[in-house]
Amino acid sequence: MRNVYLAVFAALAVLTAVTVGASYMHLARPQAIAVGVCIAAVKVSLIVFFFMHMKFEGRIIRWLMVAALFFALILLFFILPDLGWSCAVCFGGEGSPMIQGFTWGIAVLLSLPALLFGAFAFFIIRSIRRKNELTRDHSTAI
Amino acid sequence: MNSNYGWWLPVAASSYAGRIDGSLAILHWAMVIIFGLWAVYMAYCLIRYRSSASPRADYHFTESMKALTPDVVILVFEVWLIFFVGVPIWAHIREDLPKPPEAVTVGVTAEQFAWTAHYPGADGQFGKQDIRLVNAGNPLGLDPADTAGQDDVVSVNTLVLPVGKRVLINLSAKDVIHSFFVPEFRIKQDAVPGMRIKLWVEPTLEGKFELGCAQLCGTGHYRMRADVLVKSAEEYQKWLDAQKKGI
Amino acid sequence: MERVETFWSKYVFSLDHKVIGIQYMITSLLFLLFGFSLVLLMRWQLAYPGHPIPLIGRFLPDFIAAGGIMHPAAYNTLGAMHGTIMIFLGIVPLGVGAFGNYILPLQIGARDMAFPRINMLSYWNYFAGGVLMLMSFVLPGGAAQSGWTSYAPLSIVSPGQTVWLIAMTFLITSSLLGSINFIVTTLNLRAPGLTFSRLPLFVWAQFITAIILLFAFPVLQAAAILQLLDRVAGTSFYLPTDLIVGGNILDNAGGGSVLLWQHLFWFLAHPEVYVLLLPAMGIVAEILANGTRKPIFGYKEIAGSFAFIAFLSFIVWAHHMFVSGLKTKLSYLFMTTTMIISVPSVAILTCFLLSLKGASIRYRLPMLFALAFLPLFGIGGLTGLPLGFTPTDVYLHDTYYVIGHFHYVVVTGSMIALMGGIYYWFPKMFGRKMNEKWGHVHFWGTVIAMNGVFFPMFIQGMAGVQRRLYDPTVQAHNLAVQPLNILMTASAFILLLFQIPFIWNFFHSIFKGEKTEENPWQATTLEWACPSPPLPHRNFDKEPVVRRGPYEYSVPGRGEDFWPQDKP
Amino acid sequence: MSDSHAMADTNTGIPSGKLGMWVFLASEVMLFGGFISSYVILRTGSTNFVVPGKEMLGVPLAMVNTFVLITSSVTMVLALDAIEKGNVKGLIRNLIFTLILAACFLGIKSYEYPHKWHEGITISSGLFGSFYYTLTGLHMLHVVGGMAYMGYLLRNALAGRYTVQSHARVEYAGLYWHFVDLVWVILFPIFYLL
Repeated sequence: MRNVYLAVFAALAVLTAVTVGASYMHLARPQAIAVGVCIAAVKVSLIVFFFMHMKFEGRIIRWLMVAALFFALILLFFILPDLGWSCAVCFGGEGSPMIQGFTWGIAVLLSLPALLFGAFAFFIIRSIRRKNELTRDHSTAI
Repeated sequence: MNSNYGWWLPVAASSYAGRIDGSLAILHWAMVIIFGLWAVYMAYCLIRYRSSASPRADYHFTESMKALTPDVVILVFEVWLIFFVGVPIWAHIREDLPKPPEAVTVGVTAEQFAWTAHYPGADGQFGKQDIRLVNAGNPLGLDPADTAGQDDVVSVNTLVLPVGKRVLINLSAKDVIHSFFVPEFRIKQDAVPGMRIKLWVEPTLEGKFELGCAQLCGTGHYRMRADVLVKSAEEYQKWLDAQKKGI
Repeated sequence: MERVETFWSKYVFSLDHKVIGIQYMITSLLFLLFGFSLVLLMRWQLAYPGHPIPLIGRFLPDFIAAGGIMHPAAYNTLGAMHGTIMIFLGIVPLGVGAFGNYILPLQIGARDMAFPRINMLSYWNYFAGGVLMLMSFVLPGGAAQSGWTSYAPLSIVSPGQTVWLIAMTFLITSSLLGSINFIVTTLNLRAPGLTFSRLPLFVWAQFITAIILLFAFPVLQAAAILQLLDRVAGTSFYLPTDLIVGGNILDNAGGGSVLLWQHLFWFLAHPEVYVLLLPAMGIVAEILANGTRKPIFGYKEIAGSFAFIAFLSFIVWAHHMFVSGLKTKLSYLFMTTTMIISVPSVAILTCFLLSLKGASIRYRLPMLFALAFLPLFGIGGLTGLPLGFTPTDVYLHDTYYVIGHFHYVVVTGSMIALMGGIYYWFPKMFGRKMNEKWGHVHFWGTVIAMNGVFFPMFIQGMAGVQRRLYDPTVQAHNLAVQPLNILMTASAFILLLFQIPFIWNFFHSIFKGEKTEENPWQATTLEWACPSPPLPHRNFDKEPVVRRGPYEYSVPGRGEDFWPQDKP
Repeated sequence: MSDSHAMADTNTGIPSGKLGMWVFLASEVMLFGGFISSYVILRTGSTNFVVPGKEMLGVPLAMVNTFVLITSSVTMVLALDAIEKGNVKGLIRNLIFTLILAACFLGIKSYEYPHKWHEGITISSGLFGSFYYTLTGLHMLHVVGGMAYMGYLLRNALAGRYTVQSHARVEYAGLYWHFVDLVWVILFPIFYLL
């Protein structure tokens, strides 16, 4: 396992240098944010999967961290349209494309977890029901 | 006692008050019906299934999708209510803002324990405001140098509106959150410092109404009130001309 | 880890989840009584504004009631502290701390919580937060006076909020430590055979409440720290530029947003109100199943609804902000999510009502409380409809209608269920029964007096009486319904009188109550399988093995009408 | 694989301590999530959010700081790897390295703060300063907490308390430390680079 850790270490160091370099390249704001966030996300996932052994953990812990991240993102993306884009100019303009875009973004964001949880719940119920069939025929026997 | 207020809702004195009262009535009738059915059903069960009348409970009555029909009924009722009643009214109240030429524009600024109305005067322009000029005599900090502000009218704790015309209110606050609430107009909007929020109302009844603050704003929250006088168009104009202009 | 058992380690710094449960219970009951007495002062001021407070008026210091007549700032302080104490120091610690700590490990057949030391730390954090909250009355700056919601900028410019914020961080830490304990205990320490589909609904409720607490409370911790810095360190997270307070211009850097506090606060506070509700629903499910001698109707629907409510409660919060300058597009979204969340609540109530059908109802004391919960919580739930629906919320927001709504849900809902829980598990905690006669007196008096206090609030709300008014008679539109205040104040005092038999009954029966054996209610869940009071540090003499579902009552073909989970 | 991943005697097979640490980290995600959301919201929405120029922020020094924290994260994982192979001396060596690196991180920060005060970025100078000191201050508190945790581990390791069979606490400290490093990996770009 030692060389895996050293490899991850090298990757993190290189990524740090890259992200600093990218910030000196004076990209346009949205691109700069995108690059910065993506590099940070890669580094975070490297740390979580290798250093924190997430690769070998049970699914309960994986679901726990997914839920935590999900609720944190809800906080971000639900408040943003209200304060986020209320710049002085477009405050009055309800119909400004930015707010419209964001509202549709949220609608998609809302349907995604609903689908996710729906599928997740469906699989669980199906497995419980199948297990009940198996145990029912011999549980009443005892 | 003032005849505007009774045991149920105060008198409806604005154009959309009727529609809001309608929604209130629909909802309260629905609640009474649902609660009534629940109560009748529960009373029946309490008597019919008391231990002396049914010594052994029924083990099998624990699962039936049919039993969730009341939820479906309430959900359908709510879907209808929101998309066919709620959204139209809410869009009408919030986003159907009148344009200046055909609407009277009034600036209302809330501060700790007083409402200050600001009329643009004949030129229809609001004077520039600067908070460094705020003092007892000049509650809104109007800039004397600015020509647009010369004909502005500032009235504290008295909001005079013409009947039958749509009024566009620019609501703001100086210090903490207050809430512009006139029960008779069925209108409520928080006055948030740092934001200038637009709302509109069309008074349909002449008379004296009351503007209160609905958001806790300090020790004087209970005495923060102003008179709302709805007059005919001529009297409104007469009142406006009689007021002191500018600073 | 047998430590030498001294008085201190046995009763004060105990690691045993049962002792910590009782510590939570007695502390939270005392806080509830204190919070309730604050509201009696407020009710007196509302019924007879400007008249000196009887009896204790003369002794109050001048800044509270000069010459016996209450000062407006004191009224706001009472309002803010009443809300804070009842929610954060009263009902949540009673529902989650006391019942959760005591009953959850017993119901899953565990010897103790997963982390006993963290459990003790959680109680003492709660105790420190409570003491600090009480001391804030006398500390310089006084107690908080901008409502339990402490909206910025009022909470930043008015005195008395700093100690409140520090006490809140203690309470939040206590709740977080508690929720970590509950989640790990429920996941890891269940008795053999106790699968998730055999968990009692009380354990489901506590488990899901712990998950809500885990994800919601840290956000309030962050918001409280930001507000504390705004007050103390001159930052301006919530202060916009150019604020002028009391004639002088605030010299802050500005740029902050007032709505940010409301978003962060309600992101916690809405899941928090479900934290107040879910333990009570868990208790009602237990008592209903036991009282109707029948498996609860729709076990899977109720457990599923708990989980669905928990998930939805995180995307619903801005229905508190419809008139606060929220974008209208967003209010459509939150109106729809509020409608969706009303579905599982109705589903739970329908399942409870349907479990009465085909039952054999025994009208004993806990069952009375559970039955009273159903209609009263029904009123609370239904009156939530006009508040979640924007056109009617425009009129009803921040009026007494809102106060009536949440008191019906929390007081005649959760509080009644928690009292039922006390009567139900008292024999298990102390091996003795509470006096039935005084119990009935307390039940009927409390239910009637509660309705006397809270139902007129709906009428006042429709008349447009705003909330948190020190003296409603100043505004003309409140005069029509002012006589109702006198009725409500009288009912509030009667409610206090009817609590006396409960307090006397509670403490008297601990020592002199009628002795009972280990399963007086003939219930089926695991906590009744161990002796009462359960063995210290071990609970069960031999570890129970679970063989069937939690509510196997009136199984056809069996003599007794209950089949405990662990019996063969 | 090392035995610490073996099936514990709990229902889920995960030892309670590890599950408890992960649940605690979930609440920490929400805590930092709340702060970072407020920062992003005010930075995009606020009317006057003055962002100081890069030269005032001292980006090269911060890069070195990030590098230091990542190295401490690696030495922590090597410490865990050592004890899983039973090499107690390796555990102690790496723990000491991690502690030194953490102290070095705090040292660089304590140099950076006064430097920023002279630049005029103070906690009440503007929203950027307020958020910067609040978030990095809270992160430093977590670093100090982590160092105390590792000091406790070092004392036990020197007393020979940890062996191949029982070294769960080392793993939990590792989880916590990696989380603290992870938070800095997020804070670094949002404050210094964007």
